[in-house]
Amino acid sequence: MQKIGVFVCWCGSNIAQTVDVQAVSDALAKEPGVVYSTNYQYMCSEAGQNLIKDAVKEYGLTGVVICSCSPRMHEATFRKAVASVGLNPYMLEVANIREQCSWIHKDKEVGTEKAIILGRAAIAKVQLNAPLQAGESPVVKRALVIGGGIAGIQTALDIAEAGFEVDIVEKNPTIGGKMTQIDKTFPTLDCAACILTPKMVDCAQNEKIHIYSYSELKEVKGFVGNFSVKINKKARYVDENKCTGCGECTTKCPMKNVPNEFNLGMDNRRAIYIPFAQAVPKVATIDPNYCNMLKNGKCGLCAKVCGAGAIDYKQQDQVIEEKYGAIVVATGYNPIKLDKFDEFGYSLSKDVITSLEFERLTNAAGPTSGTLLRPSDGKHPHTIVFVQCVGSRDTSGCGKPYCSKICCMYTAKHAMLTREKYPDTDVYVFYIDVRSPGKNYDEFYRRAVEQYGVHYIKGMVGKVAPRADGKIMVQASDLLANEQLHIEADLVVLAAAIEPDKSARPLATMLTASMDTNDFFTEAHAKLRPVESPTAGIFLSGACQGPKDIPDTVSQASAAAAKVIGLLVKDKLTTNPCVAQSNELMCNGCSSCEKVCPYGAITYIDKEFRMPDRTTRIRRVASVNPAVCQGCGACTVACPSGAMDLKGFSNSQIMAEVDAICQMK
Amino acid sequence: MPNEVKAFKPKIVAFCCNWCSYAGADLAGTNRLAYPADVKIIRVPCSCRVNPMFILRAFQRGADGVILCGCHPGDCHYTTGNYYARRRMTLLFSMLDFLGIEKERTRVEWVSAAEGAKFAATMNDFVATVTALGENKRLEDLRCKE
Amino acid sequence: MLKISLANLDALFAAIAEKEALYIPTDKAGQAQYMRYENGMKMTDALNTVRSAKDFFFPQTENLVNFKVSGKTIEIIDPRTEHEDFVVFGVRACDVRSFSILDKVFLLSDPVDTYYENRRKHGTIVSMACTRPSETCFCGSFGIDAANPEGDAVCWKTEDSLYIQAVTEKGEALIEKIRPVLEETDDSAVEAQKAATREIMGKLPLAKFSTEKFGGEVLMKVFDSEKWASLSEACLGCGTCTFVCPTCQCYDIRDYDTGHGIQRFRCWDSCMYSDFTLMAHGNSRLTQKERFRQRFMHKLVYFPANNNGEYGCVGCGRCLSKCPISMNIVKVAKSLEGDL
Amino acid sequence: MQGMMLNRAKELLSDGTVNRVLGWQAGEFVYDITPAVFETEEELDAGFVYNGFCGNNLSKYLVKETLKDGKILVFLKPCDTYSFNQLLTEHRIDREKICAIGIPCDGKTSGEMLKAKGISGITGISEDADNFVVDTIYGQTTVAKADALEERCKTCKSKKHVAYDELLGEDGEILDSHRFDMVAKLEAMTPDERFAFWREQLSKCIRCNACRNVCPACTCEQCVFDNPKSGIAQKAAADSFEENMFHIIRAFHVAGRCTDCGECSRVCPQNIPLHLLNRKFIKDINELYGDYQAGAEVGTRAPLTNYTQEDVEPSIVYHREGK
Amino acid sequence: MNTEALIPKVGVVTKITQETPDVKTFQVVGLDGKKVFEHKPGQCAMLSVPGVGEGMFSITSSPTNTEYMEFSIKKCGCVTSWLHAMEPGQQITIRGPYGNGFPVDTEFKGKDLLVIAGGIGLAPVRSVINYCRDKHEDYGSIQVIYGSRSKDDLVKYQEIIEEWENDPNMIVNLTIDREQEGWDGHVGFVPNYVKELNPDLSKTVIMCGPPVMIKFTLAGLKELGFKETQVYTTFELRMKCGIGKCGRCNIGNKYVCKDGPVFRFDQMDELPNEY
Repeated sequence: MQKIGVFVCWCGSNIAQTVDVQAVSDALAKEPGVVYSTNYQYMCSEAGQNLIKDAVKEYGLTGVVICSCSPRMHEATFRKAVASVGLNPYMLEVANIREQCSWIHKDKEVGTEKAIILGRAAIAKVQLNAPLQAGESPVVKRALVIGGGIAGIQTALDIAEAGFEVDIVEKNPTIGGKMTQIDKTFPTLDCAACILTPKMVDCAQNEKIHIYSYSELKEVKGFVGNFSVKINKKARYVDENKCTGCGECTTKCPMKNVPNEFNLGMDNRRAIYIPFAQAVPKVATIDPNYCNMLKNGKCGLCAKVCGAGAIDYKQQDQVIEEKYGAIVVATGYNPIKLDKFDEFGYSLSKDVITSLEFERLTNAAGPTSGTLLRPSDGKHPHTIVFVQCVGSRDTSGCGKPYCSKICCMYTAKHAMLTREKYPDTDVYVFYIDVRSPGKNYDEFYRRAVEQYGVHYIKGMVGKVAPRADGKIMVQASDLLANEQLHIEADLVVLAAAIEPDKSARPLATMLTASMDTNDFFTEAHAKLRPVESPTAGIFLSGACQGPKDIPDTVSQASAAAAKVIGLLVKDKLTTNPCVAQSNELMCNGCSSCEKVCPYGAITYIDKEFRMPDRTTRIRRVASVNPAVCQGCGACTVACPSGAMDLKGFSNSQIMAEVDAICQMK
Repeated sequence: MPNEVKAFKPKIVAFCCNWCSYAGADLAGTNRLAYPADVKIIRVPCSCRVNPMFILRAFQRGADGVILCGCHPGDCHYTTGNYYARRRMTLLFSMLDFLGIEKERTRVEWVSAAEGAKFAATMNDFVATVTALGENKRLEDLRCKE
Repeated sequence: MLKISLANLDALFAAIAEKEALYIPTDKAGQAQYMRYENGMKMTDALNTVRSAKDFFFPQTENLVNFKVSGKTIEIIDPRTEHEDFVVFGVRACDVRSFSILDKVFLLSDPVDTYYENRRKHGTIVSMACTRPSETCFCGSFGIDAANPEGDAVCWKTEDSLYIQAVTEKGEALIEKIRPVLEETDDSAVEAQKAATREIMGKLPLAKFSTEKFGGEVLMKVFDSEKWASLSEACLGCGTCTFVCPTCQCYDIRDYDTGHGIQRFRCWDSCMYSDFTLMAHGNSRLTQKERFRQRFMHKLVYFPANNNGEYGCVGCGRCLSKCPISMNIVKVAKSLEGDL
Repeated sequence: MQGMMLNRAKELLSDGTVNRVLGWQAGEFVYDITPAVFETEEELDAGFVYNGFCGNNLSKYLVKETLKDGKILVFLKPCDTYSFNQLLTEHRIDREKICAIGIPCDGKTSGEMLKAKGISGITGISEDADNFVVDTIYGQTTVAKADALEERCKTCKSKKHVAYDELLGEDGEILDSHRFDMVAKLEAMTPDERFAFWREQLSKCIRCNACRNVCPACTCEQCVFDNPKSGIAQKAAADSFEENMFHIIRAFHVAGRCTDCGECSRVCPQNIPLHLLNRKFIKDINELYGDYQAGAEVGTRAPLTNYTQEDVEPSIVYHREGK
Repeated sequence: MNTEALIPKVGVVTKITQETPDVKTFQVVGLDGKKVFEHKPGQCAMLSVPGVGEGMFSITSSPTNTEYMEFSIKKCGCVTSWLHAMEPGQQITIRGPYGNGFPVDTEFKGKDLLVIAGGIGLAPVRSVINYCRDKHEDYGSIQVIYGSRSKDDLVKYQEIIEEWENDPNMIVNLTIDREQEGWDGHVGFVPNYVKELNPDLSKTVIMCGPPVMIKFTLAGLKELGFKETQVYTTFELRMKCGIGKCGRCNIGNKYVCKDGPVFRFDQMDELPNEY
């Protein structure tokens, strides 16, 4: 039984006008456990707060009920007040008699009666309140960024800038990501490499940043502020510390016909390779699928030519364990595979290419050294057709239901650049809609149409059919002119939809971070917490959260960094005390709660119990990590045995409120 | 008024999630949008906190209607809470209907923090529906009646 | 001996119901149960009701006392009103005997349970002789004559008539009230039926079943038997056996807050439930084996030890047909008697 | 079949694969079978039985049996295997300690079912392919098996075993069982009729807890109805509300986890068709969220611990006339 | 005997004394300010807080106290928590007395008594002690061996040191489990202390305390040469409804509510070990 004080606020006349505050405080004084009940003009004022504090001291109150405005308004104020005189702040409840009573009822009798009932419910709840302590958990001052593309790089640089250690895990031999493959960037048309590679170098040189390239995550345990991560550093058979990146080996290796993924397979590299000239780290990697020495034990040429003695055919995968306070996911995207889109002839002709391949064909470091040549015969194309929305906004099931967002702009860029460099080329763009919101985007697109004479045609391409003579027949409909078009093209460029990297889903499982049905990571709140995962301590950067162009990616990357810095700057995290709690004696270990927890806050432990008949028994029971639980209560209802309860909103507290409200009196 | 039958005033329990619907109810208050005093709100962190036991308990103790309000699907503060609540309540309400208990006595409504007007309108409508149904006699505990 | 033709049974029931509340076993919701008689209600053909007739005197829940609490004061209210007179019609011999067993607990052992007493005083038992006992019947093992039951008045149902005879004053008073619908007859038909029933009883599979080896004198021997473990192994710990049993009378007392007062009520409890003996000091019967043993020890050993050898079982066979795992007093007794 | 089972059980006992056998033990009257754990071949010879009356679903016993040392052999009828999988999914039993043998089942009956046909004084029962021949002290009666089966067997959902280590006899198929017909019939009634139906049925409840204690989905360490701290603990249904409450909450707690084994209705001493409540949930789940059979596979996510963004709104209940 | 066995009377808690951190003593009288009923030493009463439940408690005060009844109650469950939270003036309900009580008028007459208690186990035996003190002409000497976890956990400490220790007819031996500042008395567990003190074999023993203490003390007493027929204990914690009908309190065929709660150990030999 608590000793409860009731404090009814007039809120000037806001409450007192339609609620007889005196009658309310008198009626509530008679409730069991109430030892003091009063009313005052402004409870939230300093004088009002003092009134509360004094009563707590004088009457030795163990529970306080404030009948006032919404708890969303002043609960924190009142909790602070009672805490200042030694009462646990969670021994206070607010009955909302302003927003939910005096302001909506005109009749004073009605308002007064309702206020009394709301007060009773709060009293009934306080009877069952228990003092709660906000827990604390230490914060490891180190962040992990998964993915070394522009998103990961920007996030890492910003975090490092703030003075915290950051590790980047990149599955490829170099950081840089998709942006390294892009030629120019819209809407300013500056060269991607020129703006990206300095950032890559910054990363490599920043002493706060450690890059684990050619590495992947193996295991993640722990929770916000205190993750333990195992990173698998794949064997690259080259000692990173010794390799000088001279590239001698990559010219001597006899295995010459390895498809070069950097150029999307449009040319070849060797079995030992450095992805591109500005790679970071600039060290060679041996591709074990092609290296004769690794496969058959014959060759060893690279070791012979390596002056630094960096080649190590015996190198093994290495598992690194590290602790982090925060994890940023920046796993990026990939264009979808186009094998389901035969109507566009991607697999039928070398001259039907994706936009990313087009980037490589126009890039000075690409397979054609920047000259736009047809992949099939190396001739200049004179008619180029760009097809938009290939696999995007596709509800047929073959593609993706969403808009890939970046295609409109890069296609405009491609069309414009082609017309600029090769004015004799006819450029057609088939589109459903042109989406160009963004600073200077629409101007950019209009320039393509108006200044560069790109033929923008609203309509879908029905069929792309390569002809024996090397021409590609493009059948399409012009919706505005309402006519069928047949274009003889030399090159067809498909704006393939983009999708999250395949590594994202297993990663999400490891991180207990939620994903949507398209495998994009879900943000904690679509509007208000766009760079956080619902799982505390996991942050989202770049296209892993949804399709993004570079400016958006970089802003989100910096935003995620800001959130991470905000977390790492704390020495300890104060945890929400209103969290779920499992009564191990009653828990069945059935996993129902774990399945509905959006935060991965519930784990299972095998615990030994003494049975009533004095034997012992090991049972699997749920255990809630209070640092991770956010207190939604989903688990409490999923739990059939009632072992799971929510502090501050316990089953018995809510039922006491129900009883008090329904009680006939 | 000696012979006048006292008008039936239903007892309505409204469970409101802290982040959307409770805030929506506050907004209704701020905008002075009236709804009957028969509605009493219980604040819960999320619609998924509402156990079917609470709803039955309310009826046991004399409630004539129970309404659950939460964030719109997709907007849950805890991302997924209202999705679970949606399934649970759908099945529970269907079961109550199966037992012959008036299904109109239970309702789920998604009310955002900005929808003060919707909150008031929902409550007005629900109170009217329950008033029309009259006293809850099928899911009552006679001991709790006076 | 009085009789009434079966075709006229409605008239008999109506005559009783006119004077007192009448309960008869009838078919309702797919099974035989006692219901308050309403016009046109037919008596069941089933051998017996699923629930025993003990409810009439020891209902599953009953309000003992009410409290009104305000501030620091308590007001105690006895919720009882004078119980109406009632007649329970068609009680089988086994169930009639169960009342005398319940009497030993509630009436004959200090202090008297006034709730039980109140109902018992106002109830008149009209029993019904059996004609078609079942293989699960073993009332004979406890000296009960299914052909000639005890009760305030006894009935015999033949193919065409119902014969009735008063046994006690209460029974005579009842028959007096309904005398107009009855006609006088000799008892030859009844005697013939008794003989026939007794012959059938002798042929029942459990006719030879006996519990006579059990009693207070073998208390420790039975208690310490190693067979309890395997006998109780499959027990689900449900209360079916205890709740269908006409002689089980364990109860719990609980408080219920109605929102406008406290009701203290008594409800049936079962020694098979794991929390039954959970009391201030902990739980004295921790395993299902101990709880299972308690139930049968009580019926076969403790009760006779305290009641001149009378067993706490009437052989109605309900637990034989209703136990979810078909474990019952017959199996237990047969299994244990070998050790004695 | 009984012979095959007995032989296999003895083999596995004698070669040390298992140290106990969970099966059925003969009783007094052919039909009163008790689940039992046999530890020796002698015990098996003395009491092991498998016939048309072995209705008990043995899977729940594994919860306590797998806490003991050693491996136990269990015989599982097709429908029992669903419960078995569900218990595995919920980590309630230890698969390592179980040797599961699937056995065929052509439907079970019980003494109660025969008695409901007016048969009394049973002294012996024999069975052929289609009939039970019942000897009673009042004469002999023949009952068609199809007629005498438990309701759950008449609407059997599956003769297919979804889990076993070995199988005796042939495996069957998943059946199109019309098991929801009665639910549909109730749905088609008016609310008043449904209310009357359930009041009549549930008012018979004596709160013996047999339905709960036999239920393979009810394996809670402590049931909310037994826990004074839950706020809803009750021992007897002191009011019709509590009868409703108990059965609604029980059905809700097993919703999506109930395999529809029908044990609840089989054991109810008051013959309340409790399985209809569970089937109502199953039917709703199937219709609203896609077909789901609890226990069909190990490790599936129960419908109530799952969701899709496109799930129907609770208001569908107002619009589904007759459902 | 009360004819309405299950309907309680209203009692008023007139005084509450904090005995130890978790034990309080409650003085209870009827609405008329007098004792609600008379009792024998060792008998119990059913106290209840309506809405919370009933609980059986031994009556700590002696029947010779004509003004009120006392209950020393340890906080351990729902009902006791509510009792502990009460303020004087609060009404509760009370029914009783229940149980057989100690055989003060028969077997104890003229005997030297040895009372052994542990912790809250003093509550039931205090009524015997004070009864026999008040009627000292009928009894021999009284020796009390009482132990608790610490000095602060000794129930009725003031009474013990102020009254009992000054009673020429009494010997009081106190012990606590562990050394404690401000305690110069004996330290050690009760069973060992009993053996150390080696009491006279002629004494009649009354024992109450936690089960472990009972077990080892009984064994110790037997070692010293005491017979089971000399030793009494009380099982009042096994009482539930108080009238021997609810079906819980039986140990074998004996009902603690009616045949007990006071048993002589030789009686227990004939009963199953279910206590």
